[in-house]
Amino acid sequence: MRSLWQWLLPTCVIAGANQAQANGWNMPVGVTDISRDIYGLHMTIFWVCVAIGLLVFGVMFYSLFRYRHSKGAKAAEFHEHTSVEVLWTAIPVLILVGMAVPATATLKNMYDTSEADLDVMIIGQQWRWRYEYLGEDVAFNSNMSTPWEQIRGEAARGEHYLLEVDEPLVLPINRKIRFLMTSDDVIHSWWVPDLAVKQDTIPGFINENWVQINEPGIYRGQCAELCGVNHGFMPIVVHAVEEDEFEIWLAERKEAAEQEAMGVDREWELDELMARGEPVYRAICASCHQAEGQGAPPAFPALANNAQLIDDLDWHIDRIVNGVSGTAMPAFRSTLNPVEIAAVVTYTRNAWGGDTGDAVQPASIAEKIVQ
Amino acid sequence: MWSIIQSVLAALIGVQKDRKRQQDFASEKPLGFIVAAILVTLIFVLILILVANIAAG
Amino acid sequence: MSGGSYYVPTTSWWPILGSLALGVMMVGAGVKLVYDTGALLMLLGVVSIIGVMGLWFRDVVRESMGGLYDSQMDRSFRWGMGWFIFSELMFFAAFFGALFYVRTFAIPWLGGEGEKGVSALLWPDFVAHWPLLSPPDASVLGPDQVFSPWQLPLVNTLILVTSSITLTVAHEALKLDERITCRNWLAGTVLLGCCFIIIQGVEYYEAYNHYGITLEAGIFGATFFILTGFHGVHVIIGTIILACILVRICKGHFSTDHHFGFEASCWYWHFVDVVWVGLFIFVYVL
Amino acid sequence: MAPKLPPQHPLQHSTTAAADGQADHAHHASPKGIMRWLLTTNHKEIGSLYLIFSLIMFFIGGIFALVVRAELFQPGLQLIEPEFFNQMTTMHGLIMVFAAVMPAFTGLANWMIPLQIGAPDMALPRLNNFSFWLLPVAFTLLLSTLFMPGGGPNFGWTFYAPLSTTYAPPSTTFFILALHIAGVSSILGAINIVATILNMRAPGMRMMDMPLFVWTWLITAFLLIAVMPVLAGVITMMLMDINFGTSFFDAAGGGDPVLFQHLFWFFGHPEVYIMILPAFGIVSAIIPTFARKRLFGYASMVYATAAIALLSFLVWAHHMFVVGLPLAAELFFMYSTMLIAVPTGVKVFNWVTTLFRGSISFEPPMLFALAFVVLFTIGGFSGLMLAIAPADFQYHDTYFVVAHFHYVLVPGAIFAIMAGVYYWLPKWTGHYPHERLAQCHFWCSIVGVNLTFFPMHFAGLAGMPRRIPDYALQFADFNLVSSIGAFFFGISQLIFVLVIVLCVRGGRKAPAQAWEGAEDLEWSVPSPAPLHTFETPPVFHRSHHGD
Repeated sequence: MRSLWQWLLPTCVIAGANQAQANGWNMPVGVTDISRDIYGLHMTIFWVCVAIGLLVFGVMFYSLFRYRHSKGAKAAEFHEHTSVEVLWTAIPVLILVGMAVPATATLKNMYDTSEADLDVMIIGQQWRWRYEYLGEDVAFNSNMSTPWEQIRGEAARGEHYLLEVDEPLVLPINRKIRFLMTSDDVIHSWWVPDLAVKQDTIPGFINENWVQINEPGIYRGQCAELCGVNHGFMPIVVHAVEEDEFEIWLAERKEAAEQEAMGVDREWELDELMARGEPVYRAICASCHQAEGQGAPPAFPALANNAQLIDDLDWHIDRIVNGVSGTAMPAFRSTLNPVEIAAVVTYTRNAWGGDTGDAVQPASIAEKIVQ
Repeated sequence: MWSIIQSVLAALIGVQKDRKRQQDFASEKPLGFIVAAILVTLIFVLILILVANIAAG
Repeated sequence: MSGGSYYVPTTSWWPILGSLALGVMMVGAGVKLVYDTGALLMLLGVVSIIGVMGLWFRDVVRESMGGLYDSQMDRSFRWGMGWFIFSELMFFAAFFGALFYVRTFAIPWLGGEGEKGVSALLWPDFVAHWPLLSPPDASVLGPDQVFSPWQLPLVNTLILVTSSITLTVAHEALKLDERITCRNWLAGTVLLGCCFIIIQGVEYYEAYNHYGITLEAGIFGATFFILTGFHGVHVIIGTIILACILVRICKGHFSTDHHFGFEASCWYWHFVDVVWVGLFIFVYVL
Repeated sequence: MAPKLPPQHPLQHSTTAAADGQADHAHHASPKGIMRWLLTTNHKEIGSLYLIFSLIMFFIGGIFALVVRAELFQPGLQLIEPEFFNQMTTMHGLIMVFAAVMPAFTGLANWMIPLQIGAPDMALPRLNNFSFWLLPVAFTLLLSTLFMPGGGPNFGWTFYAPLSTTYAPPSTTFFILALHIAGVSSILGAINIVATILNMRAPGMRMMDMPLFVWTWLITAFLLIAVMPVLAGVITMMLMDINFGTSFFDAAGGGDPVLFQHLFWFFGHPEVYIMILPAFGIVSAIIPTFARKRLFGYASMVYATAAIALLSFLVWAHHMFVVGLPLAAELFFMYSTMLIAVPTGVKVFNWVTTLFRGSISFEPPMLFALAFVVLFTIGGFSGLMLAIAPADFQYHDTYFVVAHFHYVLVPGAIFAIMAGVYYWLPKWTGHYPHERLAQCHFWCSIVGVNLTFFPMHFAGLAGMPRRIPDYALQFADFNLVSSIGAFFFGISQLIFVLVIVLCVRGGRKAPAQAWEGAEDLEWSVPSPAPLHTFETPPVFHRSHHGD
């Protein structure tokens, strides 16, 4: 029975390794040179381990079978053999050196962030990713777009359940892109298996990494470092496109950003703000304060029928602009633009029966942010 | 002195001749071995740091 | 090895009462910190711990005076105390490690030097400098100024070094059975310990009221207070231990060749002394 | 090479010595009933207390794990909220590490070390009882945090700042204080063990005559004394950051969240060896016994243990390969970590060579020990893969890591503890454990363990991060199997309890030397071992390890 198990185990492993790409049982080969190198290292060390394992377990199970007490085996009297011991110390060292050399080369390559064509700042936030294309004036938040009805089992789950976002990170292929990674609150970890990039985002510090994608496509990943309640719900989607397509996309985003910036100075109607505020609320606020503003006390206070919030507009705006230190409420000063903040403040003051009629203007928010 | 270092190095890779070990444990003073072990360990760590730095270029 | 005279106490109330007392103190401390009440509970815990320790040591002293301990037991105490001091050393090593890490890596990186110097993008106005008077975020107020090592800290260094010497003299005197000399030098050591504590208190007063060195004053204040604070606590404990030993000397405990209680407190005091020297160099001078 | 020696006890007069001891102590009129357990200074009673405590905690921690596995049974949130899920993963880890595995080994140490070295008791018996009673206090406090406003610790057993400081629930302060108490317990327990081993050996027993369980515990105790204070230091810094406004782990004030990880793992890596070295000792006792053959390389086992302990201080940042270490640091920690494979390999080769040309029988302790060798080695292989820093960028914080450390800790540490319990139960109770039930326990456990943890390798490689309450659909099959396996494993542990209870109450009587091939000193005292043994030190006549 034991030996059967013993043979089954490696057989399963080998079968698993071979079927890997088809079934998603193994590490993806990925779409960058580095991801391929890593896959190569992974498979090499794996087969080395399998070989050693077969040898060691082979001897072991042979002994267990052959030298059974019940079959009258008599124990031999031998112990300590210096040359054997030297051998089984030296051979593993050589194998390890053999592994360390290619691993070192790959690692050095991974650390070389010089001569990048594009710098992208990746900022982890509870619980979303923010992407800023440095020097391009393009920045946006990327939230999970899987509806909570699916998570709760109230709706059928889609193909990319939990691995879909409202705005993917768009990157050009064949160009070296440097990532600057940081966080606004706790440590997150940005991981896309197909790109073989996993890097922690440390609040207050910046980590560097880089990627050069060989094939266009949509690559999905997740936050890999426990970062609080919704750690499981901050996916990453990278949309790798041809270079000219990327340039068009970037130009569009710049244009849109300029439009939005102009929106700060004009007067907004209540309806307009409400319409703009609802998606912002759903994307940013609802994961803690819940869909109907009912909150989840004591950690996350209710916003609906919150007397203090309705009575004191300045206090309300201050909470959103500057956050509440020592709690999970972050400062949205740099995450949301003035239009978005004005809209979401307006929305929370008028949705769910609040009906204060306040239409908070982006210009007044912009002033507060400058302060 | 050399004998102590030899023993410590042998211990480092987990190999020691029986007779040599009997010899070592016959001497009642462990202090020499402890000092040598600490020194060898320090050198080992320094070598490792050096190798890492050279490899990092 | 001994000939079967190793003393194994039968049963004792002190272990379980001691652990309960420690639990009471910790719960009290937690309630105090989180809900700002429960100081009385904490006090009860502290008093109970002191009480249990007193009774426990009373038993040990009685057994020792009763001749129940042989030389093997003496060695057990020596190993125990030695390894306890090693554990204390590692406790301080954590704090020194934090200090070294911050000074060698974190602050230069935040200021734009070294392999992670790109982090300075987040702190454009920050200049790396130790002692850290202006932390990266302007809303964290750093110290206004730091202590000159050559004033009170130097005085304290001299006091502690002197106290180590006086303690050694007392120990030598005990070995020669010069009880009065031993008592006097030990009393001097206790006095020096008290002086150190008072001066450290003055320094803390100055830190908070004139130097702007507070717990909130960025990483400088944090490392300064955790290192000097825990050291100060150890000096207080050491002084209390020495005071107890002084009482025992006055009562005529200890023989010239059998006085591990005395020696253990010496080891402890020298350890506290050595930590201070490291502290003086790395916290004040460098 | 040693001359051929018939299996023979190193000392002849021990039985009478023990009997004398009992007579001596008749007049001590020790308290009866519960008071006997509360006030005891006897190493055997304290050992039993430790073992019972750890068994209870093993089940509590296990229930937490089953809550986690139940939620992960299928995609979506069905049973618990993510907030509670995080508390369960955290508590499962903390309880298993600090309240189940560590006290179990300390319990075995308490019971067996004095017996194996011929000592009348532990060196400092009252301190011993103090060390034990701190544990129920600490873990009552820790478990009570689950009922506090805002919930218990929810930041994983590694409690990385600032999630565990600025963003933590109020109960974190109590969590820190509870850990302080547990730390005091560990340090004092370890000091006691070191003093016992160094000072209480029977006359004639040299260091290189000590059984390997004693050796591995000596080194473990050294690790404990060296690193538990560092844990105390780092949680003190957390306490200060939370309650006193310091900025150790906050860049705004000049600190660094990564500093927390350096300090934590400087403790944490030796900590994982604290949980495995005594297991090596147990397995190194059991395999020669049931192979009826001397351990192949006693000395190289001792050296390898020491080498592993030494390396454990140099490898901590391999837990931090993706936090953005400088390149040279990354390489240093990769090289040093890979080196650990060498002494670990030496150990495995030694066990296998001991089996080679032995005379092997398969009693329950041996079954667990053999499973240990195979499954721990598999955990070692995945550990070697994790050591390759570039590859770790893909493995890190995935279920591959979860699979790795559970292979090392469940069929590693916990199987070794079970092996030790089956091995020494005859000595403790005077009865053999029920053979059939024990075999049943073994086969259920081994199926359960592999069913639970093997699919996790695949889930991790396929891209499932750890500590998530819900997962994408491609991970569903792996999780389904894992959850079924976990419940099977969990329920089969009830058989273990049954075997122990039956064994305490009765069963086939065991002689002093309960196992044919067993040679160490504990087998020279009667079974069950009388409350007081070796009050007159036995003279240790010869070494069966050395000359």
